[in-house]
Amino acid sequence: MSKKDLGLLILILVVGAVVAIINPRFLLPINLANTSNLIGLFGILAIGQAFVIITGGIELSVGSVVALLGVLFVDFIATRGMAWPVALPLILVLGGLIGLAHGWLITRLKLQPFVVTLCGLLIYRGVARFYTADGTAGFAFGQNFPELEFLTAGRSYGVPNSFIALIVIAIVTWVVLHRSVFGRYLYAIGKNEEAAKYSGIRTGRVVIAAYVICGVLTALSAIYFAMYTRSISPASHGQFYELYAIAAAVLGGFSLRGGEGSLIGVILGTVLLQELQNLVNLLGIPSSLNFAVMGGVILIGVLVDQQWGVFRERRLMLGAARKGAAGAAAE
Amino acid sequence: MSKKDLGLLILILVVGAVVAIINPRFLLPINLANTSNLIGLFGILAIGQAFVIITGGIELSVGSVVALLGVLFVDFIATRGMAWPVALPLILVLGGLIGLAHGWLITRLKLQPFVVTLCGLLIYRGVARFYTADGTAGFAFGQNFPELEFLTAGRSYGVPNSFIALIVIAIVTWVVLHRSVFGRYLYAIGKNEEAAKYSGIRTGRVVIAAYVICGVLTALSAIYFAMYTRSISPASHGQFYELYAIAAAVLGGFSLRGGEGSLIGVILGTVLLQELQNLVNLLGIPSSLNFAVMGGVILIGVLVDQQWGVFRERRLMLGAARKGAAGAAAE
Amino acid sequence: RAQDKPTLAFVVNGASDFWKAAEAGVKKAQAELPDYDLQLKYPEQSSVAIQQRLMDDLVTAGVKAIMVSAVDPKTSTDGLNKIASETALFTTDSDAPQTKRVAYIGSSNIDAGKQAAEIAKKAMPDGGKCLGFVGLLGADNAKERIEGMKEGLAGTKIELIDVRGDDIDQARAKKNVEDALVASPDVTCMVGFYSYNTPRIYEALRDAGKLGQITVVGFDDDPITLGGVKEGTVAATVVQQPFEWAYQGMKLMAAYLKGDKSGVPADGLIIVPTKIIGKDDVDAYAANLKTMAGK
Amino acid sequence: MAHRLLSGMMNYSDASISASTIAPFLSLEGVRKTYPGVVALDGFSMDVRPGEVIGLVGENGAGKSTLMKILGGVTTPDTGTVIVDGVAHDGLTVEASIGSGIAFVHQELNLFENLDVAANIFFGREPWRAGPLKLVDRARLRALSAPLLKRVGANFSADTPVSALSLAQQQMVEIAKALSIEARLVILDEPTSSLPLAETDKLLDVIRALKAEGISVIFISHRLHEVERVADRVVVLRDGMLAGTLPKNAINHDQMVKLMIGRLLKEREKAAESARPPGTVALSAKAIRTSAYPDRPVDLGVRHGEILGLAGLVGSGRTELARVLFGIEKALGGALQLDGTDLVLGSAADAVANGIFLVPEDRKLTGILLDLSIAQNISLPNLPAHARRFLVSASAEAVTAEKQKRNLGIKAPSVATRTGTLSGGNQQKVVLAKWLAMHPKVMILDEPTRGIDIGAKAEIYGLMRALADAGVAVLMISSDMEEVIGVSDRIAVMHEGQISGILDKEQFSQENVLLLAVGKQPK
Ligand SMILES: Nc1ncnc2c1ncn2[C@@H]1O[C@H](COP(=O)(O)OP(=O)(O)OP(=O)(O)O)[C@@H](O)[C@H]1O
Ligand SMILES: Nc1ncnc2c1ncn2[C@@H]1O[C@H](COP(=O)(O)OP(=O)(O)OP(=O)(O)O)[C@@H](O)[C@H]1O
Ligand SMILES: [Mg+2]
Ligand SMILES: [Mg+2]
Repeated sequence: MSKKDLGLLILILVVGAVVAIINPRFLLPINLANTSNLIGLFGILAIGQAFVIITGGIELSVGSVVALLGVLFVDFIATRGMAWPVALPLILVLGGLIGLAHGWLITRLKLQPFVVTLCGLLIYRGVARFYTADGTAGFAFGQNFPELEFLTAGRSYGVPNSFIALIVIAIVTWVVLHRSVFGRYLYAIGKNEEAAKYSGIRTGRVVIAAYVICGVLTALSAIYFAMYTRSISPASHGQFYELYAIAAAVLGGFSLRGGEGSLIGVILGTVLLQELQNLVNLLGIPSSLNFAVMGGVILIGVLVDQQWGVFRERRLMLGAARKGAAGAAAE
Repeated sequence: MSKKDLGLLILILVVGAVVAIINPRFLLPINLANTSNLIGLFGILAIGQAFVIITGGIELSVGSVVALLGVLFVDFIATRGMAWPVALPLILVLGGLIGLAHGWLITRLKLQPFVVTLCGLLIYRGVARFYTADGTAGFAFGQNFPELEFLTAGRSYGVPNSFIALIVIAIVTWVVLHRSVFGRYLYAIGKNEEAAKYSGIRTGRVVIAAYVICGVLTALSAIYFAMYTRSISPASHGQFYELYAIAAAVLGGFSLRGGEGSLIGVILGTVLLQELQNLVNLLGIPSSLNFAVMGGVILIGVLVDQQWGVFRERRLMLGAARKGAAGAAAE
Repeated sequence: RAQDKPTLAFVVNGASDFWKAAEAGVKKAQAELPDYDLQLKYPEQSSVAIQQRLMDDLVTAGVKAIMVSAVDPKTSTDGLNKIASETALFTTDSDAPQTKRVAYIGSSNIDAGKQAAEIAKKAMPDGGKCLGFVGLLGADNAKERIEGMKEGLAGTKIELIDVRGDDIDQARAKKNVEDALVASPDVTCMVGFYSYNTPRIYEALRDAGKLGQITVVGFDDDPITLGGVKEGTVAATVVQQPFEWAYQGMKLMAAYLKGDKSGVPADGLIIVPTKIIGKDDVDAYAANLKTMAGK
Repeated sequence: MAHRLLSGMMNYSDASISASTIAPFLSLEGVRKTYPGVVALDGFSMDVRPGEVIGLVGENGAGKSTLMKILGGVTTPDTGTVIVDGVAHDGLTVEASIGSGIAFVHQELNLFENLDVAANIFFGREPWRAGPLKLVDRARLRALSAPLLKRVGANFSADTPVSALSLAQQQMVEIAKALSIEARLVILDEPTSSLPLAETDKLLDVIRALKAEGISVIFISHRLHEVERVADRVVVLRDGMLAGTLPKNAINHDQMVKLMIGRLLKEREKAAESARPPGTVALSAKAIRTSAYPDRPVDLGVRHGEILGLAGLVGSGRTELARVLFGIEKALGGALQLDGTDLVLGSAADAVANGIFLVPEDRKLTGILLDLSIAQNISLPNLPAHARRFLVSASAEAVTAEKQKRNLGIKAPSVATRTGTLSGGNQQKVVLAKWLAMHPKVMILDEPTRGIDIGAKAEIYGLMRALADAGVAVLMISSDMEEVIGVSDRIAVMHEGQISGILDKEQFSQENVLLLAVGKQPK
């Protein structure tokens, strides 16, 4: 765990401690379970986003994809009677295809990631709204899918299964990002795509793969969100979720210039954001301040991290200078 | 006017012609006036955004600033009885201060523009909502400010004054961007900040100035928007306006990597976006598709521009090759 | 095409299932008004500027009369008057009495809030603490319903202690309920002020195993809400009748355009009262909904 | 601003007075600069007198660029003083440096691709018309730029966008920029590293002209013969310390080398003779057309076991050809063959898979990843070989990197050092190392010794020869005439996008190469 991640962890613990002192109910198992459920949902989104941000890209269509695929999933299983073990992989494939399209436009047609995914943000939401004619997609009263609901919204030994899914995904993606050849390529491309190309890396394919991974993870989390809210109004569902995902990654030390950031960081970033939302409710802070609290904490977090970095660098330099001077005197 | 801008202009005219054929009411003076009023409002926003994008930055808090300053402006003149000739410059100064804060955080504390302005997006909206306790800021029945209303929502010879304001601002900023020393520094910093620093430019100040200009123009447009809607619910007012502004700039040929783009382009981009919105309403396209149409057109526009560039380059080369071959044969 | 028949438009305040019933009402009116072209329009976002623009464009497109559920009627006087000066303007859902609108057709949100209080009083004769959930705390309809409910509860032992907003984010709506269960264990009743809030309350309670232990007061007729009412886990719900607004409204506008102004009362208010749907009425109501939607 | 006053009083037009009697324009005293793990400068002192040309030489990483960055105000020293016109500073800022009349051509180019040449030359000092908006006086800008461009021998106009210029042409713009300042000291940090002969000669003339105007010049180069030709005094840096100063009459190649590396090089920077007869053609280009010269087909073949030099003037299309041979860019026409079989390259990855490697000319942009460590850079093109079941093995990477570090003498605290902190020359060695760690069939080197010191040059020539002797086909693009003639087995010369001729060993001469380079027949 890097110094950066450690700092974030301490921040999370300190905020948690303060909240627990003010309102001890914060530590009730049920509250922790509720919050970790949302950490699971948003964490999966944020990991997907992280794969794209590492390459120096950005995926702004996340929220709209969550709406579109959520609508489709609910519609497939609730209205069209598709079996969920068919619908689920189908939705994941659709997510992958969306990622593929974005990656293709970005690498082959050389469009900017911001532009491509901004258009995606607009288009997918439009399509979702058109699909339901601006209505809501939801389950009828009493419509149940016991296995699916257990997997998505259920708990095992009190731990939400969505959180367990996040942990599994995090472990796998940690290995992929930090230990695998593919992960190294991602970082290299994020740092300097041109140089990576000159080293014989098929940068186009690697970048496309990153967008596909992001698409699949987004699709997965779209299913989780759909099963959590059980009802989706495509005009508003998932709005701003891309900002949550990006914010989690940035808090976790990712640079939007690419090539920087750790998986543990993005998970901790998600945890902090959800902890803040929980805090607003538990401490009875007006809900209108929800956004302001989130923005303020991100800003402070990033600022402290940045200033801490500057401070450490300066100390290192001074140390080097002093050691050098001592060495020179000894000669 | 560059080739790129010309292409955009042609696109605007072609789309306009098609719409006019299907529904001739498109050309009614009242419709053109309504649309050009909105072009004025969004155009001022987009020009502000352009100044920031040129430097390789981004300003995501635009929508929230429009909400916050709009709320304050209406509150000052409608509720607190401040004279509008006092309130108006005060709001512009506040906009400038917000820009100053962003620029300072970005240049002095070396935070990423995306992060700073994302936090701004969250914080300002939260503050605006808190300020009105999630209520609406608006004018009481019969409350009138004839001069202010003439300036902001009135028309001269049938032309909306907001559109005239845009034209004036566009001319001044065109000169600044494309002919002045400051403009040249902006382009240079956008391309290679390090090199600009080595040339003895105080890059920090130049970048801060860009954010301040953006802030002031955003504040101005916040006032226009406030006088247009005459009512501001801070939870939703101005939402996504940053995306409109960025989209206009990108359509107009700006690169989010900085250092590229022309002022005429950003205006044409705004015109196209507003024309599209008008079209959706006039042709009776379901409004749920509004976003999808906008996203689709931006994507196609950027794509055509990009492919056109590739095609022209290739034709140029082939032309040269043929000429060369002919020359060789003649020898 | 559109030009040969006069067009009447019904402009809603945002995309929501609530307006699906209005769509059905428009459809039924259309069948009875073959000489008119009836449209129902959703603005792409719930914002004053976007709705204003939509109406401007409709006027440009030659619409003869507009019935609007204004996003923010209180402060949109000038904008609405501008429309009223160019075409016949009617309001629905929430009124804008200071404007030059011809008439208002809809229910009273204050009364709806009072009816919610009735439900609570009936379900909790011994009193209790209520927590409300709503999408936009600042919106007029939310404020009026809350106000009405507080009025209705005045003097009883039931108290509405807080209302949490979620900005129409359903995930947050559900989490708000979950958090409330944790933060305020003494709450005995929950009120869902927007149509989707009641189903989210229902689900959160079900997940927490507290269905039946906490009194749920609902608004509107989401299928889950009606299911809950039938099951007995939702005390009752207050329903508006957007179908009637649209159906009656369209016919009123058509008549008005023909010069028949008899349908417009002197005060310009046509109130379609809200109804309480309890366990006993729910089947009939649901059946009626189905026939209205033509399913 | 005391030094401003002093400078006004100084009369430095009479350069005829013996240099040593004139007060120095600038001096450095006890300058020390450390980076984490490295002492870049260690108590270094020197003076610069008006109208003096100082040649500054030293091995890669000796601290030359660091020293110049201190003068340019880009970095500040840990200790020590910079004295300008008798006023002592702890460190200069960029503004103070420019204000004192110091013009600086950085080792790494600093141009704005989105502006034209004239805007770049006068960047930060644009002539502007009076008025609140400070409008750029574009006519004057162009008028002022034209003579400067002529002076450096540029063949392009002032309104060319910089993005359309080759690296060498960009370097000319940088020099023109330095000349445009009313400078009293011009610092040139390896200005000739990518300049061919004719342009280099022009530059040396420019330096002499500056000297005649009483302007001082600090000239850094690894091409010692250039230093010999132009310097009044040579200052030699070694490991951040002053290794010695050579007065005009003592400047010669061997002396400089001795001070730089502490011994004499036995053989001058030259590759050994080929140990084997050339083999069959490895990589051949048949009627290849590139985007730089779409109408000019190139035919060229590199044989196994030979070093084929590729010479030519600036912009003759060599880099473009190399990019096509490496698959980075698609050929507009023609065909490639590797060992007699047709070869289609869709990307650099295809070239690498076929054993065709390229050491590009722009190392900062394309050669290495400055943010990765030495070991990570070296393993990057061959990562699967350093991995077990998709997982990268850091120890395997370190083993490979250590070996290369030893073989090439890369000067760095460890293989985990970030390459961005290495000196230019050492960075170049890392680029080479990453390919040497694999098994090249064809090795293309674009300006391989750009910015590399004399000792390392000899090593690299040795490495190239060893590669050739092992049967590798080596294609070496170079603008350094001595290098081309000294190292190659055959020399192909390009002129405006076409091979104008190929010289065999017995035809080698500077004159022949130059004749072919301008499109004439050799003697
Ligand atoms: N920013 C930096 N961080 C850490 N170390 C640095 C940095 N810049 C330079 N160094 C180190 O300082 C030493 C001197 O570097 P410098 O660039 O001055 O060498 P140089 O003489 O110009 O070499 P070359 O001929 O290769 O350009 C080198 O060991 C280099 O690794
Ligand atoms: N990106 C580019 N855009 C436009 N023109 C270019 C570009 N790169 C190179 N050129 C032009 O192509 C021609 C060939 O350039 P190239 O770099 O291949 O030449 P070279 O022989 O390697 O010369 P140099 O010594 O300058 O590297 C030059 O005229 C150059 O200006
Ligand atoms: Mg150097
Ligand atoms: Mg070259």
